[in-house]
Amino acid sequence: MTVRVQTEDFDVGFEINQFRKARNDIGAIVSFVGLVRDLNDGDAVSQLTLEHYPGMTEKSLAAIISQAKARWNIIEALIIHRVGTLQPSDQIVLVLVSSAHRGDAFAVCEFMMDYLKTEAPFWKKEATPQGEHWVEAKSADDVARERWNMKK
Amino acid sequence: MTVRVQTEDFDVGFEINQFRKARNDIGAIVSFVGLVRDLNDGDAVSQLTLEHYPGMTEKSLAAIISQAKARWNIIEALIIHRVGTLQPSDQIVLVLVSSAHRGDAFAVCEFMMDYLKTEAPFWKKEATPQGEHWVEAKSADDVARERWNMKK
Amino acid sequence: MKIKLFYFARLKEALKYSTEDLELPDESMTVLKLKAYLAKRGDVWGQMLMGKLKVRAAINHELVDDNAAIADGDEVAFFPPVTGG
Amino acid sequence: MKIKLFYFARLKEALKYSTEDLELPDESMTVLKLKAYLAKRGDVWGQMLMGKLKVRAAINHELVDDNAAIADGDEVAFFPPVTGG
Repeated sequence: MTVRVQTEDFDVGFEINQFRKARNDIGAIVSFVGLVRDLNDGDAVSQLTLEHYPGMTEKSLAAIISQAKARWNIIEALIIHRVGTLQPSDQIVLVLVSSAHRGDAFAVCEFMMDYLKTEAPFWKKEATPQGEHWVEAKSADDVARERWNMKK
Repeated sequence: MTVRVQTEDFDVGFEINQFRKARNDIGAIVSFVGLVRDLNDGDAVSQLTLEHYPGMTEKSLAAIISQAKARWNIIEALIIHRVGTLQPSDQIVLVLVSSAHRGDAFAVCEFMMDYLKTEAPFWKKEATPQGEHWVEAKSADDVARERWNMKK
Repeated sequence: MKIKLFYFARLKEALKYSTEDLELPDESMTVLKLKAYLAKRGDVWGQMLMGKLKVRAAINHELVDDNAAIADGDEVAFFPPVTGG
Repeated sequence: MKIKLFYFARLKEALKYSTEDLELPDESMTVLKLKAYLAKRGDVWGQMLMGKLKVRAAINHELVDDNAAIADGDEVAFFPPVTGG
């Protein structure tokens, strides 16, 4: 169970191979990669800067993994979140989950993203032709997160 | 929308980068990788051989993608399925989906796997210490598929 | 009428056929009728096609059920439930 | 009591503070009381901490609500709703 906050890019294929090397009982690996979009809420985005709260970030991401492990059967989980300045199509975040069977891996990967979006202390600032502005939190993300309290 | 049936291995990181190169409006990429497990239904598995129905395979995978595109908003989808003889921890299948927002990418990736498991003409034969045998279809896979008929 | 037949996986192994060209009497033909026709070839054919095993069929690469009609020139395949992924 | 304060994102920019050490009167302190205390520093402090903007708080790296108690030595942070991922 690993958490990394870094400015460097990541390679999903490499991380999947690290999971595969460690053991032979993995049946399913699900990954989520979040990317910088060149358009957000109607604004052209030329650049994105990510700020975070060192110390709390790692703790909150580790807590998200712990909650997932308590609820589903998974083998391994990894979260990599980049900070600093990124361009459109750059990778921002990776959530990688392995399990014996696919249902658990899918559920945990989506669960972790929904929690990360609403609990992990990262903030995005967009550069647009109209200047820089902080990205507003979306109520859709709160809704996505609340689903997990209702599901068994 | 691409379908590949091949004996060669694949690299998820490479395929993700192909998606990213093509356009800058992708917000989410979800991948599923299925792997050979060294234990299946209690049997130690030393080797797995995958047979398929050339012609029908490609057509059924393309039909799965078409159904997903009609139902959700996705940007790109790729299915790679290997055939031939594989070892534990080898990659069997990749389903890769990109979309503007993560909800669609997660739903489509899982939908496509559930349909692939019950509709695409592949058959697995396992080599175990007790000899070779064909893998039995699982009713859990039919159940997983049926969920999509109930969901909105 | 003439059809092309394919067998896969467990069926292919047991029947020792992977493909064959078949000439059938010119009458209405369905998947179920074809299974019954082939089952007359002998024990293993009956066991594999009309026995306890689930058998799936495809006509021209589309999954079909037992009532599906078969026409001249069709490609028909028999195989166990799929187990890919 | 002494606490350490952190501000992030929009708050950090507006308040022109990223961190500070603060000595507070030795009485029961909550997140809401601390916000009100800081709001007295001036217009921008009031707007950012007690205005229309949603402000989240963390004590010692845990998300908390307005009623959470603050103790001597705590690390307290104020920031907007998170937007990572």
